[in-house]
Amino acid sequence: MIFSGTVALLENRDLGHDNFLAVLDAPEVGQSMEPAQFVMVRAGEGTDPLLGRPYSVARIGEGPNGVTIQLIYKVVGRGTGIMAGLRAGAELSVVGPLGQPFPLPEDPQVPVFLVAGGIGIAPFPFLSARLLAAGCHPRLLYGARSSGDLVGRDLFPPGIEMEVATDDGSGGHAGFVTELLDRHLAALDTRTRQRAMAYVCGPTPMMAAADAVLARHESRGHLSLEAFMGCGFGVCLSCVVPLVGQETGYARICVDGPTFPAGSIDWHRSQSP
Amino acid sequence: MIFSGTVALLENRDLGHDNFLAVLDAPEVGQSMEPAQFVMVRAGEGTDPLLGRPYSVARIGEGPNGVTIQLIYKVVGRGTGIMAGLRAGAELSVVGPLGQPFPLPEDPQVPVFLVAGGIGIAPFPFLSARLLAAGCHPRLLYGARSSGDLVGRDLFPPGIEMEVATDDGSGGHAGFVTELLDRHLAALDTRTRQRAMAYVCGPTPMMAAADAVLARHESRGHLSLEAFMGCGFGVCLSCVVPLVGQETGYARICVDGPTFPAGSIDWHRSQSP
Amino acid sequence: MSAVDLTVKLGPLTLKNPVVTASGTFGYGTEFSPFLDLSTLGGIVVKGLSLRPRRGNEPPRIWETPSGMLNAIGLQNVGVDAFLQEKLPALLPFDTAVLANVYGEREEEYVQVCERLDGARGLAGIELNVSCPNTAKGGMEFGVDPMMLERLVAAVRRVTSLPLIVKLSPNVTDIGEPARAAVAGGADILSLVNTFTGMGIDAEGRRPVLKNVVGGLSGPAIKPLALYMVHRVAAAVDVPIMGMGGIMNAVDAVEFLLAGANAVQIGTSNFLNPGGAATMVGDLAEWCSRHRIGEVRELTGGLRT
Amino acid sequence: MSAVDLTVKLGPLTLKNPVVTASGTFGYGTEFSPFLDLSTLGGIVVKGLSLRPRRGNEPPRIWETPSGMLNAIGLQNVGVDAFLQEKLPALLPFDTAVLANVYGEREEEYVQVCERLDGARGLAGIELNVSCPNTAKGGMEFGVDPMMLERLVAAVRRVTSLPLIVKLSPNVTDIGEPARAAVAGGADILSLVNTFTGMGIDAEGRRPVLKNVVGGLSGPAIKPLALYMVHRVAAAVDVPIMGMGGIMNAVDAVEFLLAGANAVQIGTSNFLNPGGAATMVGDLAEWCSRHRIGEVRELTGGLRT
Ligand SMILES: Cc1cc2nc3c(=O)[nH]c(=O)nc-3n(C[C@H](O)[C@H](O)[C@H](O)COP(=O)(O)OP(=O)(O)OC[C@H]3O[C@@H](n4cnc5c(N)ncnc54)[C@H](O)[C@@H]3O)c2cc1C
Ligand SMILES: Cc1cc2nc3c(=O)[nH]c(=O)nc-3n(C[C@H](O)[C@H](O)[C@H](O)COP(=O)(O)OP(=O)(O)OC[C@H]3O[C@@H](n4cnc5c(N)ncnc54)[C@H](O)[C@@H]3O)c2cc1C
Ligand SMILES: Cc1cc2nc3c(=O)[nH]c(=O)nc-3n(C[C@H](O)[C@H](O)[C@H](O)COP(=O)(O)O)c2cc1C
Ligand SMILES: Cc1cc2nc3c(=O)[nH]c(=O)nc-3n(C[C@H](O)[C@H](O)[C@H](O)COP(=O)(O)O)c2cc1C
Ligand code: FES
Ligand code: FES
Repeated sequence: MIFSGTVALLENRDLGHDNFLAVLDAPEVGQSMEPAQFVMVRAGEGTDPLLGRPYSVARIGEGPNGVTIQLIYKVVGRGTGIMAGLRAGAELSVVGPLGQPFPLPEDPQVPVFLVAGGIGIAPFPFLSARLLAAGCHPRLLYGARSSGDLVGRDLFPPGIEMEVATDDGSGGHAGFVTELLDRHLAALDTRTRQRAMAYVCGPTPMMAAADAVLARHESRGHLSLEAFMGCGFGVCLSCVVPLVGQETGYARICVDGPTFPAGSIDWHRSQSP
Repeated sequence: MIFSGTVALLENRDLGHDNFLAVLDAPEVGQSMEPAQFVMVRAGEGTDPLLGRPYSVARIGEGPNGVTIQLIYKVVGRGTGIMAGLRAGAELSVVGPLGQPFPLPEDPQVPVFLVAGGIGIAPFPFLSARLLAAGCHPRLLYGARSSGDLVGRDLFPPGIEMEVATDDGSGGHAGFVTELLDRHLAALDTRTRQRAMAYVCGPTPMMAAADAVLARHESRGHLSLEAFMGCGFGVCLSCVVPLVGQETGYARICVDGPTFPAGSIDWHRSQSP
Repeated sequence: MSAVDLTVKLGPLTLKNPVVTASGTFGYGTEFSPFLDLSTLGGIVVKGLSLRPRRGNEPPRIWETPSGMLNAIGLQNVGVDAFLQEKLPALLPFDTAVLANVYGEREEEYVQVCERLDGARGLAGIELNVSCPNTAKGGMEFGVDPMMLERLVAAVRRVTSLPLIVKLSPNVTDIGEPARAAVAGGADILSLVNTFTGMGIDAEGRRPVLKNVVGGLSGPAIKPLALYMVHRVAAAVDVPIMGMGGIMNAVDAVEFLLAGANAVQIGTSNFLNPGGAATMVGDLAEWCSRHRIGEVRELTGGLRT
Repeated sequence: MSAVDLTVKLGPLTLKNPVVTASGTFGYGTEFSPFLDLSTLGGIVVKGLSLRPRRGNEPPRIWETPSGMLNAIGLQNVGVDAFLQEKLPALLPFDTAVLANVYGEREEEYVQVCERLDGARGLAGIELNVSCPNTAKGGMEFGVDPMMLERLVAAVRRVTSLPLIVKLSPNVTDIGEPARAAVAGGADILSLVNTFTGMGIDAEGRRPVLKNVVGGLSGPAIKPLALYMVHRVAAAVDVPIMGMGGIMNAVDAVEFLLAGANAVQIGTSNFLNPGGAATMVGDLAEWCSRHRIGEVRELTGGLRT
């Protein structure tokens, strides 16, 4: 069974620059959750807004009734705005865990890169914890518009190497985070490069760029895609994306993804208006 | 000008039995407010619920930016439910002051009765303060279903005599509050009775009963009526009530009322379904 | 901001800006003086006027629905004569286009009301509310039968030279048909939409919530339906359009302009945000200047499809 | 609670309770197994089936609106053959009425799909989605032309003896007309409403929000309109009705029953509350027992007007 019901907000921490960390008392959701899986959340009363919003789970923590799930979210519209206004004690309606997780590398010795753009940082604290536990040594490449937007770095477990990039040069590499990925891969010998693994999450153009970098270096990777989702579990058929070699149909990001292997998205056909 | 805008909730105190006291930082509203005038309040984000809800002002208090307005409200549906969930700091949209106030007695020496049914207690702390200031000696007759529902008595200024009635006999007179009014008026001599003044606020059947009592004793009074209100300032034409002798039209409770002189409502034609 | 030209020309009617308040939601105008300066508005459509005063339906008359409201006011109004004597003169001091909304139960009633309105000092135009049940035709709405509608508009057209707006009912299979009929009858401008027929039920009481059983749905709930109808009418006819249905802010207004409207009307929003229409005028200018739009009329029909 | 009889009889179709999930919002049923026991439901209407698989429209396909949503999925579906081979057998273990929703671009396509469905093991009935554009008639919806509709229903009626539900389009002037036409054509049951035609606009991008430009509005926003239409159809025809449009909980369902429906369908609600339809079955029983109603069918048309 997938949990669907009401849970309590235990904490709603302001991370600055319109980003928040929400801690939910949701042991039924958290106990079987995997990195890059997500939950659909509805906040507020009434039927406007009507639909849930998808959020990755950023961390699994300890809570009064078992585990908590922790979400990092950025206020971009109505749903996130309402959520930001809630205090501890508020009730949220939650459905999850949903979607396909990031698969861990078979061989823990390969170079592992976590490539995050903006709020795409969300799934990586959780993934990092799992990677460390599996003996991997992930390196986080984290890009954002400006250094103030580089939130949530303190949510990572210790032992993760981090490099940052900012569009405005206010922190780390001045430029795109995909350029950092490109550099790192270029520095590897061919065999290592082909075994290297990148996990990518961020805005669509950044993911398309990362996908191109991975293809050029023949490296492996998984992308966690974004879409407006009506349901989150495969029935509304809203979150579709065309895959390479699948000219007659679409994959659903919510159930077939949100993670897809690098090289599988047909970026040409997927460009939305 | 009538204020229309956003104000901050300073306090939202649980009075028990689903009743709350909301303190709003609304000096523009409070400074010109009179007893039995009301405000239209919208709480929560989004367009569901869509319309404001009317609340009497129960007290004018001191606040950080001048006066505050204090509302006593009972959770009965969506709007009041959302309001009850808000914490200090939340923003509410408010329009007011609206409506016709209770007129004070010309002669402060006449007996003055405040007749409240349930949440109809709301306008009376404010009215009491004004009556005391005018040298009147009001007596509160307060009825409710059960003694736990007799909230807000501590919000009255000192010096108000109170008598209570409960439907279930759990406090004070076992029966209707209008029976208390009847008894008090009956105990007065004819001349005093005809000069006595009653202010009545409560559910519609209770107000119709009070109106009948006042008519029987030829006493004077003012009723503050209830209605679902679409706007609160006279334009949606939803809150209509037929007046005696006005066979071809309706009064609007929001602008012609909510206070009406005893004897003016055509209860026969006004019975809603 | 001052650089944005907000004037719009709708055939014979020029408005200083495209924000007009909708009939039945703005009283006779002056009720809103405590909340805004009427002179900031592009126009005001007053409550629907009938030949004689009408007391309206018995209450309950309105009901709140998800993101909307149902109303069955029953066209309570002071009648055309009292309007001309008391209400219209009170609006003379304001620099805004006053439009009279007209209601009739028979064609003759529309004609008679419009005859009286024609030439009234301070009146900028007439809007026909054709969502009224035609008592002579068994209660069928004027607005849903194209032939009946064309005849009605032509009859009114003969008695007035004021700019003539026909307000379309959305309760039709294809709103293009009444739109064409109204234009054929001589309408200068079309306004749409009026309310959608709906109903509320009180499960506990097992009763309709409105005394009148059915009512008209308005508010944000209908915005997607209204936008579509404006888009469709803009494609069907060549006259200017006033679009409405659930507009709550300047961005909503921009959406209607993009869909093909030349001006917008603000209805239900006035109830919950009585100063809102005036705020929208400023916000619209600000939106335009932020998007480097020098003249608001550039937005009309500017949808990239 | 156990005392309440929830069974409802809709002509040839008997349901264990009146709660049915609506087409296009419940996949092929088994997608909801993680959330509820399908056997608790009165019935399931599967995603609209066409003769051949359809990939549907390009995204964006849905858009949220105030208390509603627009969709233009474009009837993406596996096609009738895959449904019969893969989807229908998976539903055999469940004690619920499985209803196939059928889509066609021409009359022959409807007939062919229904021929294949007729007699399929485990299929309790067929629902015709007549809100489809008729490609042979220039894209006009089957459901808006009574003559075309009657002909279509009669053609399907000839090829199947399964209970036949016709799902009416609300985009008409008077829904009584297609209702009568569907009954004349041989419909056993009417279901209503399908979605209302609407549109969303992205002001910033000056674009329609849906790739398809127009879409269908569903959700609580349309509930008052749907309730009215059910009330009207119940007065117009004598066949059983499945009511729908914005039902989110058992009280909403009771409202539709009171308006004249014999059963209800739950659509958009399934997206945000995937276990909700099952919850409603229990809540409905509880509502009935609290109101001393022994048989849920007593509620049908039980409005005191
Ligand atoms: C699998 C997944 C995981 C995610 N994880 C996170 C996370 O952990 N943290 C986080 O902050 N965000 C995350 N997101 C993004 C998050 O879901 C969105 O930011 C959120 O839905 C915004 O909701 P809102 O109501 O605040 O914004 P909205 O008001 O819905 O609008 C935000 C933007 O979306 C557009 N939009 C609105 N409705 C639609 C529609 N129907 N179709 C297309 N576009 C539309 C708007 O135009 C606007 O640009 C994730 C998304 C996915 C798919
Ligand atoms: C002048 C005035 C002053 C008031 N002062 C106070 C006060 O100080 N404190 C206080 O607690 N209350 C006060 N009220 C009552 C208060 O306005 C209502 O309790 C409040 O509106 C309920 O809102 P809600 O959203 O919680 O309930 P709702 O969800 O709106 O429902 C509450 C009840 O109203 C019915 N209802 C809902 N919509 C409609 C409609 N359109 N038409 C008819 N009936 C409808 C419902 O069926 C239900 O029985 C006052 C009312 C008036 C008119
Ligand atoms: C309470 C109320 C009364 C109305 N009265 C009239 C009227 O007298 N004449 C008319 O043409 N339209 C009338 N309307 C319709 C509005 O002018 C407008 O067309 C409709 O409400 C849609 O716009 P909105 O969603 O912005 O409210 C009325 C609407 C409401 C809500
Ligand atoms: C995403 C989506 C897809 C739909 N697909 C179909 C369909 O294939 N066939 C059909 O007859 N109705 C379809 N509908 C309409 C619903 O079955 C239902 O009639 C409508 O949504 C109104 O009910 P609701 O407000 O409860 O959603 C669809 C609705 C939605 C929201
Ligand atoms: S979000 Fe509904 S199918 Fe993916
Ligand atoms: S509440 Fe609108 S007229 Fe009284």
